[in-house]
Amino acid sequence: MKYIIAIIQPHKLDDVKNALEEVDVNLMTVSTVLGQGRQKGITEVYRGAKEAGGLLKKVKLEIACNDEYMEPTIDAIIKGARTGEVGDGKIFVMDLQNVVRIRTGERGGRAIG
Amino acid sequence: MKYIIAIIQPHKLDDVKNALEEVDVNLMTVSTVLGQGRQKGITEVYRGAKEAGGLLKKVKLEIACNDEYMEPTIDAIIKGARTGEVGDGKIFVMDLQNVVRIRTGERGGRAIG
Amino acid sequence: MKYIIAIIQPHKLDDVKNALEEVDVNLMTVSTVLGQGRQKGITEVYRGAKEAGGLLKKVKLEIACNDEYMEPTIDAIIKGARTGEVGDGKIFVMDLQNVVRIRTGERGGRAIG
Amino acid sequence: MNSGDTAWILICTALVFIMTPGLAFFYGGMARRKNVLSLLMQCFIIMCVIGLQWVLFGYSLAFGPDAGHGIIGSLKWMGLAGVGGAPNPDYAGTIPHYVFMMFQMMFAVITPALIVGAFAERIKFSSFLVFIVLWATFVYDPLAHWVWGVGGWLRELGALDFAGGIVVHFSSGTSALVMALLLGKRVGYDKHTFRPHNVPFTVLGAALLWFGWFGFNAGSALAADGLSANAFVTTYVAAAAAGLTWALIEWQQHGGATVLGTATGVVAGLVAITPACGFVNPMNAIFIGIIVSIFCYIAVAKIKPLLGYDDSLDVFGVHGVGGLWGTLATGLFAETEVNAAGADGLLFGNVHQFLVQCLLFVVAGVFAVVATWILYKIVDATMGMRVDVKSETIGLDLTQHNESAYTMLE
Amino acid sequence: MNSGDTAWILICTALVFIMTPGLAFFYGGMARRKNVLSLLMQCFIIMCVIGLQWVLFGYSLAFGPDAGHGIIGSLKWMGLAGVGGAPNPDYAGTIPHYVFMMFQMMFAVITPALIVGAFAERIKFSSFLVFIVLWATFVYDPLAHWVWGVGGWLRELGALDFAGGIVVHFSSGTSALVMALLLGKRVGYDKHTFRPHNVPFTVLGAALLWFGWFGFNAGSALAADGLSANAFVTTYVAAAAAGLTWALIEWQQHGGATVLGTATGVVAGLVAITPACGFVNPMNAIFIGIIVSIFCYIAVAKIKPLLGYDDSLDVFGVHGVGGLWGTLATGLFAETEVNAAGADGLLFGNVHQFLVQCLLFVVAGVFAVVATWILYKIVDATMGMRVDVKSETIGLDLTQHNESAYTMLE
Amino acid sequence: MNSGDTAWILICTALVFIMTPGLAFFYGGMARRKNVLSLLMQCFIIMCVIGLQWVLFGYSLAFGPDAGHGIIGSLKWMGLAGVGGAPNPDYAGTIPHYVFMMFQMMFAVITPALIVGAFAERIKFSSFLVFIVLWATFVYDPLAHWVWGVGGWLRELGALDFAGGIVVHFSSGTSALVMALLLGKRVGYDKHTFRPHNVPFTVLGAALLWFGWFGFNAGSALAADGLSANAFVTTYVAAAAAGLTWALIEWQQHGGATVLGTATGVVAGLVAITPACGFVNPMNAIFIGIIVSIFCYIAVAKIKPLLGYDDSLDVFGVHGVGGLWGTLATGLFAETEVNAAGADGLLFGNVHQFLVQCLLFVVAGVFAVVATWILYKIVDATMGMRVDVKSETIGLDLTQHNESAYTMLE
Ligand SMILES: Nc1ncnc2c1ncn2[C@@H]1O[C@H](COP(=O)(O)OP(=O)(O)O)[C@@H](O)[C@H]1O
Ligand SMILES: Nc1ncnc2c1ncn2[C@@H]1O[C@H](COP(=O)(O)OP(=O)(O)O)[C@@H](O)[C@H]1O
Ligand SMILES: Nc1ncnc2c1ncn2[C@@H]1O[C@H](COP(=O)(O)OP(=O)(O)O)[C@@H](O)[C@H]1O
Repeated sequence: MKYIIAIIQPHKLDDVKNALEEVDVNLMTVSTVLGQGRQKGITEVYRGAKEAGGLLKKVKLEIACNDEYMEPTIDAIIKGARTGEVGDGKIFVMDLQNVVRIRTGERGGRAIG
Repeated sequence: MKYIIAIIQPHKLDDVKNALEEVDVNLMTVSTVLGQGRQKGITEVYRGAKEAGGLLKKVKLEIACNDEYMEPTIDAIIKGARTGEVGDGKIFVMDLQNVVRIRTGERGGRAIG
Repeated sequence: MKYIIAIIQPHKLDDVKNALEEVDVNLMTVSTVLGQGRQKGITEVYRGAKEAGGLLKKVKLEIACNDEYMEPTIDAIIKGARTGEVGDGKIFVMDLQNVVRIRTGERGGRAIG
Repeated sequence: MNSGDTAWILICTALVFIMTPGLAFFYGGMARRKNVLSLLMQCFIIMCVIGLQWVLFGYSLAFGPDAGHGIIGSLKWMGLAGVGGAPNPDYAGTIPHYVFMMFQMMFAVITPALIVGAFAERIKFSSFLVFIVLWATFVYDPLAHWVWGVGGWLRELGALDFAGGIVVHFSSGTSALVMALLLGKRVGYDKHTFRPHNVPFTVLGAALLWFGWFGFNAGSALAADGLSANAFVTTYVAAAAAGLTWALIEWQQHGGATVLGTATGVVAGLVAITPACGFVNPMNAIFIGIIVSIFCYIAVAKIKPLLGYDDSLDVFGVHGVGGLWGTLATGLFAETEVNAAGADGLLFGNVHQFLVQCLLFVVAGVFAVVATWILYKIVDATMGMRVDVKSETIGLDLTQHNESAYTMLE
Repeated sequence: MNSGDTAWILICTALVFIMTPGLAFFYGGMARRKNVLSLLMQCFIIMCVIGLQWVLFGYSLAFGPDAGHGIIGSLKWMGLAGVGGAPNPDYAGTIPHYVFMMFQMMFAVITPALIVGAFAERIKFSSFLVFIVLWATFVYDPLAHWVWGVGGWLRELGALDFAGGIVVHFSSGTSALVMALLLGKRVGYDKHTFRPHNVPFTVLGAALLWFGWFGFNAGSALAADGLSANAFVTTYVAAAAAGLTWALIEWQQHGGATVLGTATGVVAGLVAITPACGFVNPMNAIFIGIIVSIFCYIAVAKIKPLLGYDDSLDVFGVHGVGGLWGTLATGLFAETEVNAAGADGLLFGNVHQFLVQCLLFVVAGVFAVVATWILYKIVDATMGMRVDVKSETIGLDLTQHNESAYTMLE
Repeated sequence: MNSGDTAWILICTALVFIMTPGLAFFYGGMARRKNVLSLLMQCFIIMCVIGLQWVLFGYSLAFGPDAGHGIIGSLKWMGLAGVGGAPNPDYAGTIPHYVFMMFQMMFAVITPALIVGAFAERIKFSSFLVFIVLWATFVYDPLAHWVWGVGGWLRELGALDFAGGIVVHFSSGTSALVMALLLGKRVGYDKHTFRPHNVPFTVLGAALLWFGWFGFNAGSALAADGLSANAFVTTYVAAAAAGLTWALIEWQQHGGATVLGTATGVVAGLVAITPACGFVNPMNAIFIGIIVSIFCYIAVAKIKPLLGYDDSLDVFGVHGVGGLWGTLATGLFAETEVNAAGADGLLFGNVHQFLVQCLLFVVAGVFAVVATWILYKIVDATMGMRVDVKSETIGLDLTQHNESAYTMLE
């Protein structure tokens, strides 16, 4: 099983969710984060004091899936999130050792969906 | 060592914390996330425009622990978070290669607690 | 490749970012979390009702890096975040199996930076 | 007719108007994030519904020509029949009758809104709406008639309530207690403290309340004169003394003063001075303010946890207790030197007035408790008063109103 | 000069003043987090710029001595020449001319601010600024002159608009529609609903609007008397009826009433009663309020999605439609019994007045549409009206104003 | 006694009242999330404590019968002895003395609250409380007596300060600078910019300040007449001109105008017109507004970073510099044509008045600096003025007040 973390542009969330739905990935956890990457931040000004805003708003997706779902999931995220401009984001894949569904106590691949 | 991520219902946080305390797990990191799962979201209405609210508020726990603490931790989370209804959440377990305590520079199992 | 998660004191973020920059680590994802650790929380009072505030505001950094960057990254975080007092935080290191740059579709070590 | 008095009461009406939104924020900030809109909504819909109830028949019930024995007004002024731009000298000879009616409407609106804090975070919206209209009609309107209406029996007895310590605050406070007891505690109440989700909103609400209260109290003189000036001064200093006292109590108890506590103290001071503001002098007003915070603090921080009822936002502890103390204090500190149309209190040798004030609160208390209990039982039996546990857990904003206060992903 | 009237109109001016910040929060709360400051800024800069335009020449264009044929005021009062502390009996004989001028300034300020809701989240700030000054000068000032200025041609025809149903709301509402159509939809508009980022701010804004509207409407009597009392009452009850109606419609449609909808209904009610408040009685005001919510709800929730234009915060649906209905309703329900200086409406046997009201909205509508279209084209051709897609995606706060509303890491 | 004037000053008192909560939000929004409640609390407790100080002895010190040589009022009016519902013709013959006293109280309350911005985010609450009472007693009360009290020595010299440019703004601004210098910078001040945690709150605060300022300035005429109308107009246009000017400066400097800057400019304009509003005409008021933003912008964005002191929320840069310019501008632009009870300024041929204004600010400046320095040293030596580094890092809300503004997990 894999634990996939994706950092995407906030306004792309709906597109990514749609693309994931098409490949039957419906479970995920979403949060707001700030990203520092190659994309340039916008300088903010407060009463004349400039602050180079290095951090940009991003959305983070976390998706646990069985191994065979990994590639379709990655492809769907790319499909939904890509604009071709710097700042589109990254996908990180980690190994997932175990999953437990709290409601039933089920473990492993059966608990993931 | 393991890195445990649990997604639970927000109002269960206190119960989970209590259950964890009973098994001597006192260190954790908590945040708010939005989850899309089997639990149905509630449709919101803004000036007549309906929006199927697919995302529900959840709380995310992150707990790093030594291997022998894994099972008690999982059990405690289940004990505290379970209501038996859809939406109770999931526990994800990953392998943790190393831990460093910033204050002392200690590493590994000794740094975890 | 490694996926490094660091929990630090909020007011140390700028110092850590500077320290990371010195070792050429410029990409990261940042978020706000609440931490329960050895550091004592502050009791809050609402109309006479006391609430032992177990949770303290922390900042979470997530950094994906190639293996050879791991040690410099850890050292830089320690350098920037350390005050010597309880609550300075922890660094967690996990194995990262793959990275994808959404913009280009590049994978692996080349996509990380 | 006097244009200065008219200008003053018109603006006072607007000032009392803004108190209900102020109350909405005062309460909304103390609620949990998932329930803030339900509180704003309850206050807003009260502004709509009770405003209409008032012009359609409420005003006539409360202030209309007495229907007999000082029990209730007749329906002669239904739909504002006979109420117009000309003054009604029975109530206020120098301002249009419409203005007096509107000024009183704002009192009729805010009173049920005060109760909202007691059943916050767990009431069913439809039942709430029915209940509140019944309460306004069967509790507020009669009580207002008894104390303020021409021919009202408590007014005839000489009861003093300058701006509504009994009619507004004690009545809503005791009704709130009944509601809290009957509805039961919120899920999780025993396990942990519910923290206010947005204290600045509560402070904003307190500021708007204080601001509007000048209209509430000083406007009750129904003229721009020395008496309204006295009410203005006493209103300010009582609130200031109570706010400071609450802060000092907290400091002594917990080693630090909160702004939530200070704001609560200010509101308690405003409540206590409400019945007294046009009868007492400023120095006694300070004393009234100091004492009310002591009483209310004990009620909120000591007695409530002891008895274990869940008056979510402390309506009884602040408005019930504060209104009671203010009413008694009026019986103690009233001076004809301040207001010749009033009376002297106990401290100025008039035991009678103090006894009348005691009668006033006993009558109002018994009436409000019994009537609220009956109305609750009727609505609960027919519609069900409380939401189910799941809705309560998810929050009233989503389950009762299909909306959420803040976006999270942005 | 009358100090009571002066006191009243001074405070009414302050009340109308606070409506523009109220509007800023009403709109700002409905925007997305990344655009809230752009809305606050647009309202704030309008308060600055149009205030200056008004004293420099706008007031003279609108209310100055007629330049001929009732088309526009002359520039004789430029820079407030001849305007001072003494009353001008042509407009208001009992208050300083300065006070009348300031009271009217607040109307001139809020009217363009209303339009802001239509082009929210996608307009270029510099172009907005130029456009809004042109609009105030070439649309608002002439229209105000026609309807309210001494010698204005619509005023001469007997058109009734007590506090600005046409001059303020219908004019801004139709102009808003033109702007929304010409600017096009926001990026992503077809894909998903944009949720309000902070509903409590919107409720706060609605409360401040309602509060200030008492000054807007009751102040338009220009005296503290029975007529201003009538306007005060009708303003309240129309808003209350409209708020409740909107809530009930939502309940029927979606099984729950939102506070956003209730607040929207309240605003619609306030809009509709604006032209009528000093001419109709309270019971008819309730009727006007009920109907306006039905019309506006249909416009906002049914017609807008059908036609597919993106009037971001529903300026046309609320102010355009509401102002139109209010103007017609004035022609239906006006009574000389309420206001001898007014006229009787259709229901009191006066067909003529109803036809005049129809002429009024046709003229105002055509004029506003054409003039706004021309101004848009000019500004768009020279400066470009809309920001590029990237700026829109990032948000106007950062790209137009270099600031962000809330910190995230703290 | 005149009911119109009374109505006006009563409501102006309420308007000035709401300025302090407005200021609390203006400041609170600019603070970091962990300190917002400390700022709200400081403003709220000032409203309580200084209100009490004022009725107990402050009013007597400032406005009571002169104790000799125009240096200070006697204690004859302690506890409001001799102050009541009848007018005091020495100050205002047409309104109750109570009303004048309350109106002045609001000034006494907001002045120390202004200073709060200078020591924000690092002061110990207990020491703050002691300091602020001392400051009100030993700086504000004497200064108010000198400039406004009957027999006050600067008043006798003919110094003009219509609504408090010197007494309120310059005095608090210079004291703020002293505090900022003595307390030292906030931890981390040199490393990074502290961003405002909630700009909408700051805008809300600015709106409430502007709203209340009409009472502040136009109320200082102490009547509802042509003079108050003049003050109302000049107040609006100076603020508008200053807001626009600040926005344009930012645009020129950074390619974009912020709403924070515009709001700051508006406040600067309001400060500058305060001493002048009842003496100058509207066109000169616009000029005063334009210039003040230039001066204040330079002070805040250029001089402060250069000198490196940490006046957290720019009290000196806005109120100190703005109050100074307004006082001098009064000496330049005052006209007896606007206010016969005033004087002509330099531009109308009266050099003397300009010199008196210079004397006024020199005296007030030296007095405020020296007195604040002494009071600071006393409090710092006995109680310690600044919190320790750890408390500052965690934030004052938790460490000084045991509460936090917003919940995070919900
Ligand atoms: N090595 C990394 N570790 C953690 N987060 C990263 C890393 N690289 C990128 N990110 C996240 O992805 C976001 C987008 O990256 P960026 O470099 O701006 O664009 P691109 O992926 O197109 O090169 C960043 O804002 C950051 O949140
Ligand atoms: N495969 C997954 N990947 C990421 N998050 C998940 C996954 N499955 C569940 N979650 C998280 O757990 C929450 C609860 O899941 P849900 O399916 O609603 O209930 P249950 O676990 O009872 O079936 C979801 O809202 C989501 O945040
Ligand atoms: N085992 C753990 N699992 C998850 N988070 C942890 C763990 N240990 C510490 N943390 C996080 O690190 C923060 C700092 O830890 P704490 O024990 O207070 O300080 P120190 O690291 O100096 O002993 C905690 O608030 C928590 O967020």
